[in-house]
Amino acid sequence: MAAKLDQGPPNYKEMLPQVILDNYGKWKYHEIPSPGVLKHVGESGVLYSVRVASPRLVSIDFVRDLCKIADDYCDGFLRFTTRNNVEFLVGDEAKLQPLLDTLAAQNYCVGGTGQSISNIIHTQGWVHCHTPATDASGVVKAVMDDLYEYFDSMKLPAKLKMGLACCLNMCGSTHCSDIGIVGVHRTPPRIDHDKLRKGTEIPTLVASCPTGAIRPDPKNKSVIVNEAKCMYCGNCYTMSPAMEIFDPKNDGIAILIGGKVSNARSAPTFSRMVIPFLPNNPPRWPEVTEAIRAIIELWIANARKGERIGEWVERIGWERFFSLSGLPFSDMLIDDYIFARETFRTGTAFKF
Amino acid sequence: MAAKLDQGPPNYKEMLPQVILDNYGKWKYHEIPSPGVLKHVGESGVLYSVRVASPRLVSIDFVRDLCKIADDYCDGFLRFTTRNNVEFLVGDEAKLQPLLDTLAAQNYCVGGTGQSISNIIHTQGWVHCHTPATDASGVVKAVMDDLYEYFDSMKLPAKLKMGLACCLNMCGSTHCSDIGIVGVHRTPPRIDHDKLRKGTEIPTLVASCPTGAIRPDPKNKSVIVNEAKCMYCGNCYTMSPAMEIFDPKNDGIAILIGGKVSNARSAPTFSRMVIPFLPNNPPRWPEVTEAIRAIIELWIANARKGERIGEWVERIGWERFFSLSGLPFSDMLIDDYIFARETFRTGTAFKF
Amino acid sequence: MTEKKTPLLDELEKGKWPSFVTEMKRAAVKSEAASELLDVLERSYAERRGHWKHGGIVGVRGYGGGVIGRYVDEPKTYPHIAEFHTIRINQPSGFFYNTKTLRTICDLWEKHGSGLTNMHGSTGDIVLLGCTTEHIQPIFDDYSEAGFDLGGSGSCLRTTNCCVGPGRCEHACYDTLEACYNITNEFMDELHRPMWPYKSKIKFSGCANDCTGAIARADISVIGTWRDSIRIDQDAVKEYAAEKFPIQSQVCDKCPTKCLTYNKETQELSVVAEDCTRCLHCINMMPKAIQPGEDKGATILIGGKSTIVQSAFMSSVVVPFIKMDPENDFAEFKDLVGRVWEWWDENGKTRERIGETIFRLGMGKFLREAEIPAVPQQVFRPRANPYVFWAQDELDRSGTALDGSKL
Amino acid sequence: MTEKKTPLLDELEKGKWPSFVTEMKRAAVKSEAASELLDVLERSYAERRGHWKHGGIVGVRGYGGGVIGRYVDEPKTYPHIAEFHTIRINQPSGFFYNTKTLRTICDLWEKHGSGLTNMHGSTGDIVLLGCTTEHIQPIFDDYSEAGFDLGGSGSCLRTTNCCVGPGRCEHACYDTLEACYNITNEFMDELHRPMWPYKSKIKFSGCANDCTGAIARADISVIGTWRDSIRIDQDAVKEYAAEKFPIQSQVCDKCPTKCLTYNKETQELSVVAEDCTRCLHCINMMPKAIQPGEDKGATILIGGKSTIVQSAFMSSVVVPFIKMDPENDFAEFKDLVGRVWEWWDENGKTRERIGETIFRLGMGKFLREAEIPAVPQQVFRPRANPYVFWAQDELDRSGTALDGSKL
Ligand code: SRM
Ligand code: SRM
Ligand code: SRM
Ligand code: SRM
Ligand code: SF4
Ligand code: SF4
Ligand code: SF4
Ligand code: SF4
Ligand code: SF4
Ligand code: SF4
Ligand code: SF4
Ligand code: SF4
Repeated sequence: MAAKLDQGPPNYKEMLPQVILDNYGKWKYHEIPSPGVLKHVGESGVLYSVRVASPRLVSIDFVRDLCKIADDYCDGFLRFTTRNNVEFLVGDEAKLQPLLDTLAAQNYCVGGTGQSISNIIHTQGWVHCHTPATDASGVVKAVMDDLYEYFDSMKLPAKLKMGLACCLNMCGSTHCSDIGIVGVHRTPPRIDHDKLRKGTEIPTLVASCPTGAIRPDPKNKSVIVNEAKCMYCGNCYTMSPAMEIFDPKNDGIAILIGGKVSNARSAPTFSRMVIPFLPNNPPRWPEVTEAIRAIIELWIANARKGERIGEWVERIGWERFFSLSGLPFSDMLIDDYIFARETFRTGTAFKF
Repeated sequence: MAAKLDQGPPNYKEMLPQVILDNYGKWKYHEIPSPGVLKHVGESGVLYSVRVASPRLVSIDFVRDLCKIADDYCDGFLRFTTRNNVEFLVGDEAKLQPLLDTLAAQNYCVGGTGQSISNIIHTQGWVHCHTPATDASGVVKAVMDDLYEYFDSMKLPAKLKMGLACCLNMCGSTHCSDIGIVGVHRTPPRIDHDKLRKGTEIPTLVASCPTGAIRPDPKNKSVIVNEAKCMYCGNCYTMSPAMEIFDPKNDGIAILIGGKVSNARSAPTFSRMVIPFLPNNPPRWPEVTEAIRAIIELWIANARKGERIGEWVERIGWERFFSLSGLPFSDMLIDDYIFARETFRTGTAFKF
Repeated sequence: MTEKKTPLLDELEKGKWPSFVTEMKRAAVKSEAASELLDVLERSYAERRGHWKHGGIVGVRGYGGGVIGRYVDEPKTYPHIAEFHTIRINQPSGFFYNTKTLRTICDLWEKHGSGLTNMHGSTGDIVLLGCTTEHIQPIFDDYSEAGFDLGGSGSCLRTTNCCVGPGRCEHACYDTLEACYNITNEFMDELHRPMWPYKSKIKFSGCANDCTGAIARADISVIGTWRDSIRIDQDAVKEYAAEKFPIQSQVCDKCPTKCLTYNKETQELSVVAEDCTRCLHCINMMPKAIQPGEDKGATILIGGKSTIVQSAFMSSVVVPFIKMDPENDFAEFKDLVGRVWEWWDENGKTRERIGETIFRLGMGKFLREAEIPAVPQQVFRPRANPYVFWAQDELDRSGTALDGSKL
Repeated sequence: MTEKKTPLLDELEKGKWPSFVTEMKRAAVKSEAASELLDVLERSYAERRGHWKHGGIVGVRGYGGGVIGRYVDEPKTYPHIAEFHTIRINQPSGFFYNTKTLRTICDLWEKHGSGLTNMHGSTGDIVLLGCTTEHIQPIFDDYSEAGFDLGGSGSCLRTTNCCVGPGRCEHACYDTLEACYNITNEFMDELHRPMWPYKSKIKFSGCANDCTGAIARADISVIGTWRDSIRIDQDAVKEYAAEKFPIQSQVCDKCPTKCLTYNKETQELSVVAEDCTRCLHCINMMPKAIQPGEDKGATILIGGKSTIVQSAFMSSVVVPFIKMDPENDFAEFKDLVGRVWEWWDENGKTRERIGETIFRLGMGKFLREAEIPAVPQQVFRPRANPYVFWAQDELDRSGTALDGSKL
């Protein structure tokens, strides 16, 4: 049979368990009976969803295992979340506890609901991308191992959403996370002139540099990089394989905090850089896990109930965040890019 | 005797009455016993300052009249304010009432203190500048006549600071006033090619246009204006008299509101455009006086005690300001200049 | 398959969080490619650098995207991953699956690829990670027959994505699952055949909680809302009060517009509906007592994206309220995005996302040309400069001598 | 002098507010120039346009500015204002005058000019409005002998300006009058001989009320503040309470950091000093009870200007606290602005204010090169993008092959 073009994704309607079909659009409210367990009460039925951690980079056997469990307890239905967790959809309350028991027995991690740290949205890293400044899955594993106590409980001041991107393309959601972990380069691209001559459109390459650091070098049929103007974004490398930018000695991780996307209470905001660089120290990135834990502990100790990290910092002021955290401040943290101006303090009301 | 170069301004110390010398830097507090009268209590004495309106554009005889009064009641001392009012400095309480009586008898306007409208910071207009899109003194006179009841009383929700600039150079403080009145052009400059060839450096002229609307026309030894790109700022005219931009049929006034510079409570903010154009209708600019009064009355009716215009509008939201005021909203009020992005509503929390 | 030496990666099998290394090892048991991937990754851990080269052009007949070419930098050392491409499969709305479908995905992938997958990619796709060039077309053919289609890559509409919405959430203000499904099907050509200046994403969130992160991660962010008043069930309020839930401090005090008032005496809540900005906070806090209004729809925001090139943009309001009506085949929305994309296609520069184009050319121009009415909801506040463009043909320019002569 | 026909202007002699038209008429009695000015202005009112031409270069020996050339566009019709230049005279600090001085100003202006003046120009000068070219030097000579000097114009330090400060205000955190006087005298050359990319202004405000509008209207904004705690006189608080002053609602509720607490029982105020941002609100509301702290000085902010060319800028914090010490001749401040101007002079483009230069080149570069330490007080919040410049010579780049070869 010939393949069909443009048939689109499978119809979600075939993927919904009966309790959802019965209550579709008629949910009344929800409760969180225990960490990782959501109880949604509809007009004609109750649905329990059990949220289980996933490393996201999984084998097909992992998925088959999930299917087995879903067949046993969920009439063969499950879903994934926008944060790559798994949710087992239990229509029959009687099956809830047995499911939880099985999950516990098989070492699945149940949690991520309410005032917790859920899975980290992340990317490919050294596993499958060509531009990473760090790994993705490894850093996530190290960080989540360290913070596990906040995944399977709901004792934080508020939800904590983390994102990781392995390069400045920021395929994770690091630009708008409570804590963003971003792989960064720190040295300019190295030009492979031969490679460049072979396959690169020079005008496109020149145009790709956001700071105008690249100029044509007609004599050499190549380009020249003005190192003083380069901020190592790697956009040129995306345009041309001849502009290699990875640098094992100098690549590493920056930490941004305080972003959010929900409109609850306060407007969506971008994350802001508080640590410009931490070294890549695989396999467990101790500098990164420690730095993140310190920020989270500080937040826990100081925030008011219900305050997400950014809301807390905005209330006390970023200058106060730096004095409380002891994180060093430097001109590297001051924006000097296109929208820098809105970050400048145009007033005298600040804390010493 | 030869003139001395660089001797600097007269020493202010020679300009201070005894009560100020006695209490210099040792003022304890102030009160406002009545509109226009400030009572400053120092460690060793009390100073009354009586604030009197000035049209700012005055004759030397006006100044001499002031001197006469200051001699009679103030031991020969007076000052002007940063808003061009006059302040009579009374060291001897016994002279306060007689001074006030004299001022009343001679039709001086006493007021401008506390929760009032003070003088309008303004500029030259048709009286003395070469780029105006409106007059300055005339508009100020018309507006202040209309709002006089708020000058000699203190019944507003808060201080109201107005500024007027007769062109987009904005020599007044219109960009940061509770209400800013700005003269605007609406048609592109008209090039006088002959004049241009005589005295204008073309590259400088081209560079002066913020939107890149001007390009050299080497054939003609002149320039061409791309009318679609021009936003009539008149910067080219500042650079070259050959780029005349005044246009009696189309020049007029824009109204901006909500700016402030004090750091009290909230950070300093720019004024925002709420009316893109009102016609020049001398001698009394009725459209302008009416529009301003309507905004002020709306503020009085709706603001909380102590809320300046911008604070009030920010609390209720600009979308609500437009629905309350009935002022038409259009894409002309949406920023499309360099820092436009920070004005876009990046969230779903708004009022209908 | 030989036993691997991966001392660094092995460290990541320890700890509570599920381990991707364990998963890679499971795949490696069945796939040489997955096995070599472990080797390369171990090497990356030792050397602190990646080993993947730029993607070449690979693809499926009739499609312009959906596959990311990927090659290892030392193909001789790692022959099984010399070609190790990614296939993006368009996921079902809301990431819902029955196990039959999921197993089909697994079986086909076992047949053709590394057996490693991302459930899901951060745009939303089922990401099949690692296959050779010659397998690409057969993979497509097989998945297609099983009812799947490719996701997006390149300068096209990317795979759309939505929150669980009415499938399980009481807050959903429109049918995100159906919208995502219906609209994706409408724009198959845009999704599969790159034709634009750059990529464009749509994410559908059922309410202002924005559980897909649409506002920051999609060029077109469709966020559910309502036009009338939140609905308060006063009996339920009393129950919260009875349970000593801190209504005043946790709900009212945090209402951004302070339009929600709690009367301690009567134990009732009241709202000034016209002041409510539908931020969802009170509803989140007291889902049993407070509900969205009845006149539901969505706010359309445009321009979101991450940091490269011109900085991260949040989407901003373009249409404050639109009905998202399945009966009507989402006609209003489709018509709108059609105009929006057309404008961007005509005006955008290569590798310029629509938010950047709007910023460069001006929101006013965009609104005028895409025929979207200007309303104050589109901005936090009006312009601070007086640099208004005036339509010259609407002015009486009769008094303006164009030759510079005196008037 | 003949009786003028100025029906339009006459309308502006009506009404309560003092009339500039009346003033012009008073001047016109003594001056042909002022009289012709009335004619021209009446014509402007009728025609809705100005009649002044671009200024030519006019000036005083030894000075590069201080005079604005101004010519009417129909010199034959209005011969007495064919040349009608403005002289800017540097005002005394705080606009304080004794009548002797003021009368001298009047007398000299009666001798040489139109008799019309602005008290004061919006930068701060005594603006003498309208004289002929040949009078310029004599005017300067006479005023100079009387103890006056020119103000600024052109690409120089403009006439500085300050609030009344310790002369009459209990809030003043440094001696604005002396600072303005002393510092102006220090920078006479910068003020009188344009040498920079564009104009630069300094305004001195004694506290955060900023009664000179420094933050929005001066490139260098010197705003008084303190480093310790506000001082509260509890007895005076009780007096306010006795007078039923609404302390809670008007003072504490509006404290932006909510660091000020009123105890209704004890009728006492308490402050968490480290959280106070010294906004001055509570001090404004209760000047008898609350005072600034004792460790006083100023915050230096840089970059303010109005809208032309790149938009209006507010000054932003550059040095959070500096002692403004007359004893020490304001050495710290002078040293700082010296470095700031030097940097701008080297880096600024023509007609680029320093705020624009800093924005174009980056705050980080400015701070590093002007040797000003980076502190979090300089920003509302840190950068949202990760585009940090790294000092390459501080990195170990030994592993980075510059020829693109494998590492
Ligand atoms: C399952 C999921 C939607 C999906 O289609 O997959 C989901 C489901 C729910 N979200 Fe969400 N949210 C989900 C991702 C998000 C995201 C996006 C993200 O995580 O990247 C956001 C925006 C995050 C942000 O603002 O940065 C998000 C912001 C919220 C909020 C607002 C939180 C706030 O106060 O700012 C709520 C309200 C609340 O929890 O009180 C919420 C509430 C809910 C509720 C309670 C809605 C309901 O009544 O069913 C659901 C259970 C929440 C819980 O876990 O405690 N959901 N939620 C997503 C679960 C991700 C995960 O595995 O952890
Ligand atoms: C005389 C003058 C200073 C000078 O050196 O000339 C002055 C004098 C005082 N100002 Fe001011 N301010 C003066 C211009 C300003 C300006 C600048 C301006 O008008 O362009 C501002 C900033 C305006 C802004 O924010 O847009 C200004 C913002 C304030 C504020 C803060 C108001 C607020 O709540 O935002 C106060 C505090 C208050 O009044 O409660 C204040 C308070 C005061 C006090 C009470 C200070 C004191 O204790 O002596 C003085 C009497 C105020 C009154 O008139 O009620 N002064 N004051 C200026 C009078 C101008 C006039 O003729 O009307
Ligand atoms: C696979 C995925 C990461 C992941 O592990 O989940 C991914 C992987 C890549 N992204 Fe991405 N992006 C992925 C979601 C995102 C997202 C998140 C989202 O969609 O919500 C973003 C940020 C949101 C946005 O669109 O701005 C994102 C922003 C980028 C960018 C920067 C685009 C920009 O305008 O800011 C690039 C650079 C580019 O397009 O040249 C990029 C480029 C890439 C490339 C194609 C690298 C390249 O230049 O060739 C990566 C291919 C890796 C590979 O080997 O497969 N990727 N990329 C995500 C797609 C999976 C899927 O289809 O479901
Ligand atoms: C006289 C005065 C207005 C007044 O009536 O008070 C004035 C008048 C002129 N200003 Fe101004 N400016 C005056 C204060 C200001 C202020 C207010 C201030 O200093 O607080 C500003 C806004 C603050 C600022 O500096 O940005 C101001 C911003 C401008 C600009 C725009 C500069 C900018 O970078 O934004 C120009 C255009 C230019 O420099 O080419 C300008 C240019 C001019 C010129 C020289 C017009 C020109 O291009 O030749 C005007 C000469 C009029 C004349 O015939 O004398 N004037 N000018 C003020 C100076 C009097 C004095 O010395 O005391
Ligand atoms: S963030 Fe960068 S390195 Fe990571 S997957 Fe995206 S493009 Fe690749
Ligand atoms: S890394 Fe970025 S800034 Fe540096 S040269 Fe390449 S594109 Fe330009
Ligand atoms: S605002 Fe414009 S027209 Fe008015 S004085 Fe300043 S430069 Fe002249
Ligand atoms: S008026 Fe302004 S925008 Fe128009 S051509 Fe002149 S400088 Fe350019
Ligand atoms: S976005 Fe709203 S409707 Fe969708 S899952 Fe989240 S809370 Fe529910
Ligand atoms: S939805 Fe938000 S704004 Fe509306 S009443 Fe609830 S908390 Fe207040
Ligand atoms: S700025 Fe402060 S010190 Fe100066 S006059 Fe105003 S209130 Fe007083
Ligand atoms: S000065 Fe401002 S911040 Fe400080 S206590 Fe007073 S009101 Fe609060």
